[in-house]
Amino acid sequence: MRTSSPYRANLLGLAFMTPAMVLLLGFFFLPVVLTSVFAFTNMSTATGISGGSYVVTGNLLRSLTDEGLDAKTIKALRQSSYIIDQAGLEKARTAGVDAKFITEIGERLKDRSFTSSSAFERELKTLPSRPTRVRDLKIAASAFEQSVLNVRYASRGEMEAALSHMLENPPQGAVEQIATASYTGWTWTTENFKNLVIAPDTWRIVGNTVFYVVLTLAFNVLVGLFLAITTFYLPSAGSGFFSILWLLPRITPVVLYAVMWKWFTWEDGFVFNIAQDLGLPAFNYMKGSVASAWTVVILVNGFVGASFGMILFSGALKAIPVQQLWASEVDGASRWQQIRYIILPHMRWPILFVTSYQTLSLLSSYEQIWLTTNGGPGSTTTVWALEAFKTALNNYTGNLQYGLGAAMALILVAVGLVLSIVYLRLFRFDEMMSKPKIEF
Amino acid sequence: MTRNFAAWPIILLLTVLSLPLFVMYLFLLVDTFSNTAPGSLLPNEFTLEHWRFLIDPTITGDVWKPTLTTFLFASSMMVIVVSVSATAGYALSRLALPFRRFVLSGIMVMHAFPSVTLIIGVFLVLQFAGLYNSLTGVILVKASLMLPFGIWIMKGFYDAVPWEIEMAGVQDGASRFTVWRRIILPQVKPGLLSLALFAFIDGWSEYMLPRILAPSSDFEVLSMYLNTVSDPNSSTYNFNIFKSVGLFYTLPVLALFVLFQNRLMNIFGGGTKG
Amino acid sequence: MQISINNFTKTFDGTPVIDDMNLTIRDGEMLALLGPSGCGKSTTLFTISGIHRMDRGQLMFGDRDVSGLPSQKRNVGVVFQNYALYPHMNVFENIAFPLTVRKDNKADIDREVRAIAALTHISELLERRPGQLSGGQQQRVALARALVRKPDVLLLDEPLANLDAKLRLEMRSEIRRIQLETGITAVLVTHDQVEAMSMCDRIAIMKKGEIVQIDTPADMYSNPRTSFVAGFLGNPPISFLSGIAMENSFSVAPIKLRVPLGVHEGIADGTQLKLGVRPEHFGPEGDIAVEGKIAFAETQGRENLYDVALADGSVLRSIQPAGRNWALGEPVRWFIDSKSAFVFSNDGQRL
Amino acid sequence: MTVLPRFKSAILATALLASTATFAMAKDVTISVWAGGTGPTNDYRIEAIKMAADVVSRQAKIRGEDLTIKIESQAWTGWDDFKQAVTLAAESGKAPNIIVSGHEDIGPWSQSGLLRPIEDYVDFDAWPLNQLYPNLIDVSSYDGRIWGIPQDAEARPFFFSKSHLKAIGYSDADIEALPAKVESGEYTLYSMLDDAKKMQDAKVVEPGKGFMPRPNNGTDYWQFYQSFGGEMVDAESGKLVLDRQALTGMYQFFVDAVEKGVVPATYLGMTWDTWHQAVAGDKAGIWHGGTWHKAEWEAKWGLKDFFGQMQYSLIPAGNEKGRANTITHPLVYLLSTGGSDEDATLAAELITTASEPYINALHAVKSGHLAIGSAEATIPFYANDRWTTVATEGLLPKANAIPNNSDFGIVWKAMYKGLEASWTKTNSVADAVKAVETEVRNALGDKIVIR
Repeated sequence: MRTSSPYRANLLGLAFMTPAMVLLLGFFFLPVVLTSVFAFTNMSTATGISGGSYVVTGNLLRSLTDEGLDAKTIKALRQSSYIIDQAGLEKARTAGVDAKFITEIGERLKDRSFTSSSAFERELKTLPSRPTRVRDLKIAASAFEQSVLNVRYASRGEMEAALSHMLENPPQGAVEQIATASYTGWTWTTENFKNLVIAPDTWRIVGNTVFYVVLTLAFNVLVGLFLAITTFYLPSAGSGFFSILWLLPRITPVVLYAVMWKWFTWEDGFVFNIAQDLGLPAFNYMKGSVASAWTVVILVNGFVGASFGMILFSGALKAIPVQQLWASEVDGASRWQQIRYIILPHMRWPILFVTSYQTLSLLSSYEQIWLTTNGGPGSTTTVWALEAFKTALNNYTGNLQYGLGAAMALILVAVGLVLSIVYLRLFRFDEMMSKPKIEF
Repeated sequence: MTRNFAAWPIILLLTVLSLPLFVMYLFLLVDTFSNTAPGSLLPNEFTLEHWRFLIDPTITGDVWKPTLTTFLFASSMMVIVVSVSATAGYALSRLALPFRRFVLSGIMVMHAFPSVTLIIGVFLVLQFAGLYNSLTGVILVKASLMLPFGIWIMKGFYDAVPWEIEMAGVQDGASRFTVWRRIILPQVKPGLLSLALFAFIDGWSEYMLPRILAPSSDFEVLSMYLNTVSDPNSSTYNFNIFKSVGLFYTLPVLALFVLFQNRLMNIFGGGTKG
Repeated sequence: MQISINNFTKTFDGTPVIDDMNLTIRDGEMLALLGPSGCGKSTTLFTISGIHRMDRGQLMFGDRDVSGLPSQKRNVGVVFQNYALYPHMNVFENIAFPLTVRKDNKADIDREVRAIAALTHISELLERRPGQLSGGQQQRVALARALVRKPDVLLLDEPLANLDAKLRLEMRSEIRRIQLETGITAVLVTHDQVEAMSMCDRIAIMKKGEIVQIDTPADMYSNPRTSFVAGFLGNPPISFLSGIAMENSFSVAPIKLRVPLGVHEGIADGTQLKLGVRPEHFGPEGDIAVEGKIAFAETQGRENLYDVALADGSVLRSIQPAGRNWALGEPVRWFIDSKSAFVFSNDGQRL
Repeated sequence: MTVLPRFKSAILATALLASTATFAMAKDVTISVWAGGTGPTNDYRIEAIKMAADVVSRQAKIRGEDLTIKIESQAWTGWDDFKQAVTLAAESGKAPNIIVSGHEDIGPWSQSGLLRPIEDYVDFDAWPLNQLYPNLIDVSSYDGRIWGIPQDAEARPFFFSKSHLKAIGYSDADIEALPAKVESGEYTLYSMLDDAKKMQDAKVVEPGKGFMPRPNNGTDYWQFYQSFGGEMVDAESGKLVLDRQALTGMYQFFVDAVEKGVVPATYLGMTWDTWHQAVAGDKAGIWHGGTWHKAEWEAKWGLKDFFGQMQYSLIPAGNEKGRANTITHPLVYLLSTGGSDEDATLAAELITTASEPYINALHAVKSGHLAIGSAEATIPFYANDRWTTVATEGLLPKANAIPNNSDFGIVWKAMYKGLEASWTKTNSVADAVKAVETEVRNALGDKIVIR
């Protein structure tokens, strides 16, 4: 008599899943986690991603003064001097400075002090065995420097030690305060989300995004449906031509596709020339007016997406039993009636599927917009994903705000997640999940 | 089946709707072989000069190295996507796994995910792995981004293979691996082929990922190359040359597409139910 | 090889399918698992084959406990309902597959395959693909593939369901022939009682996960243990009358029918009973008269089939040799052969 | 949080190890140079380093060392791609040795530890660095340290089409006097709008081409902010400044320009080639650009007689609070923290050598940029070029630069967003200013003074 659970992890299954899981965890899951983490930081170009170091700078001292740090401490921190002592000579030796040069420094400059680097360096240059390279001279000079100013410390501990060494009897908490302020890396914050909510821009971009998704989606579904149905009725040579033509945008590399649209809508482009010949307003349609820019954006994306609908709808059409169509023709149904009463009812699920699938991919798409209108004119055609991308990775001023960008991406992730779950419910995901039938 | 209705209004509407595409692709082809006087629509001379970039690297820079890189990129990514999807799709379709439901719905969600917006996260992962600015890194990322799609498609194809064939294999004494390898895999060949085509075309066209994750000129792919050529600020800027480069870039994809059109149309042959 | 299933229990998603089943299949016999769909017969078959795992219980092949072994280690041949031939391999490769995965040498494989092909009469089809074969030929290939590695037991899952009527007859005897020639222990799953009766040494009738009765076909027919078994076997099927016990008789008061209970004396008056009358035991000859009208008549050539509606609306079925043909609506006074009628309690148990 | 620095240091360590290894093996050193905003006319940004490499290796040979320097270069035509590549590469420890970028990047990049202060590697008392213009050195400094060596300088003047000015009644003398009138504040931005309108009315330029400002984001727009009295930095505290009034004046100016019809509401985002074609082809009335554009116009856009076709001036004042001004936006050679100290030392030497007047003048003249040092201005090759000379003398001394501040990018981004919004009329001027204020206040808090 034995008892056993019918479902056991299959070793082969685990082995088969491992590569996929590794890749998905690495490049999907981990990035999502990192994005969620970054969303709560003020990470930017200036703070760096990998963490910062501790450095006291002139500007920092100025802002510390504003914060009310006492003048004496500030002054002590600001001072930078060069003292030629035994410790300095030792330091120079470990830094690899030429031994002869060190000896000369020790002999000739011992116990002298300088207040500026240039003065000290000028003095060093007079020594007979001074190094030929400027850098070696600077290295030698820096060994004698007595300052925390502009020195980068990797850890807080080192910074505090250096501060304590520099400052005699610092006021209570001053060392900690300075060390905290001197950190150059990122810190935790929820400001990103707060700022997004406050910024009036946010809502305009949300509006743009909704507008873009809804219209493009409508174009995709309607045109996809239209194409599927018409090519279904056309003789095969004609339908073949049109389906190839409409599939082209999908397989054309996006860079080329974008520039083809430029050629089509640009100043001196195709439409421009025709419009001019016809006496119609001719301008750069891609960027010349808000309405035409939106039209272009929606067409550019719509033409790519329509083929997706077309493929799925065509498949669904072919699955309709031909007898039903014949029967309806015998009954005298007109083409329109046939579409309305026989074909469309069969299309309910494909339409729903295309709609949900495309909503998600449109929400996160920005490549085409970026390469065509680039969100312009002004920022009238900027959508959420594009703005997130620009904020985080691509802007002219070069100050990439990873934290803010991540927060924007995270919002997109959240919206996508919610929509996906709704869709999974809608498509009765459970029914797609039959259990393995072989139980061993 | 065109008895109860006249076909021409539909064809007319279809033609009008398709006109922009038709014009764009027609001129893409025509312009590469001809010159057109400024302000005019129709070309006035036939020429091959726009194709000289193929042999003369001084025009737009060497085109063959990016072509090779692109091929390397697209084909390695294709191999990864197809092999990983072929195994994972089978496991999810047929094998008992812990958290199978969860994994499957997770993949379903990722399938339609704003993956590219996570690029900073991806960058960090690559950096940790020491793969930033390397072709390997971009290939892995691109392949991973395509995996949910691939796994889902392959699962669909596997689902369509009758269980009995698999059971028969097991009864015949073959291990599950042998069954997969010798019996099931041949059944999903059409799926593998469509996925391979899709992956290759997708990899061939990829622009964003190489640009961001491997900006070094050593790994320049054709999309980046084309983008440089298309930069109106460059002194070599010439629209017809750009179109020639663009056509050259698209030709392999077009060829695959024409050859395997039906396969591509059948990518959802395994059934995206609903 | 004798197969025994002890205390087998199986649940799918919390729904019990098989509950504490015991079954022994004798060495060399062909046993039919017969029952309506969903009765658990296929589950039993797939449990023997190693596709399904037992929730509880024990499966013995001879002295060997195979409960925990996967299919690959059980040496079982299975013929599937849709044959499950490998579409990308030709017939030879299909049949050879079990041997190639066992890594037999080429010459042996070739010999074995040809031998089994000869046995199943498909020697001339070896180069074809499954798609180019008729249903009967596919069936033979499936059999050959199942038998080629000399399994301990042959399992047949509705092997005839996908064949047309004529082929079905042919394959019925073919399968039996091959089974007898090889002397292999076989289990046939079917919902068709004719198949079960004609092909098997014994039949196990299943209902809702339990074996109701296990017997030879003849015994089962003449001595059904429940009304379910009685109803399942026989074509045209048995008909039932509902009544009560009254003075050691089965009585249907409204039509004044009384059938003596004979050996089953001592049943309290008023107990609800059922009387099962096979069509061949109701007709112009017999001992208990019943009046009714012909409600349905069907000519089958050698025999005619009648439904006789009684006054209270119940119906008795009858089969009569062709000759004297009764017309629809004709009133008749026929007789039940009371000694051959089965009396069941209201819950279906044979008394 | 603790994992990240460890990773970074691990990567750095490996990078260091790897680079020292190559250095030790042979005297084969590879120095990588990345430059942004670099097209065919300004290829000397990288070429100069290659020439310097040649010089330095010759010097080494004469000294008896066998040093081969390989220069690995990569140029980006745009800025956003380039900055993205540099930052990401630096994060993963793969930054190039030498970066050629705008001076404003010094702020954020030095804070994040991406840069080595170049003053630790070169001697500013020695040739050729001792002849650099001090204001350019200031521009290359941040927080009291010199981080980069100026690579070029320029001014961003206003240009007028002489023929179109004549068409609306300007005499030759009037045209000659125009720059002075601009500088004195007599001729304001609004006078300019009137003239542009007149040109359009006179049908010498098409509607919407009377005034053609820079088609996309750039330092140039800060000039208009200055025209209306704006300051970018508080001289006393060193903090960033946002002047609401100046911002309002500037936004309003462009809205007025749109309303006058001299520039379209959807102007921003136009491509450069359309712009070049119009201004070089004498299709535009008045525009502003950079001193280097002259070279491009001549090389690519068919401009023959620059001085005959165009007049130039400072950016006019917008109102009495503002002043006529121009901004210089020098590019600088920067030393990244990537690679070994030895490599950085060599890279610094290359930069120093590339700053030699004869070498830098090649870039200046070819690309229409201005000299970086007093000695360079006297080199005949440079001094004989009429445009560089007049620009160096007439414009450069009046030029100021945008601040090097790690947070300036945020203000800049907000300013341009507001400009786009008000220009395209998606927002009223007041709302746009308010939005900018909200954004910078949220992002920077008391690190910015809002006036």
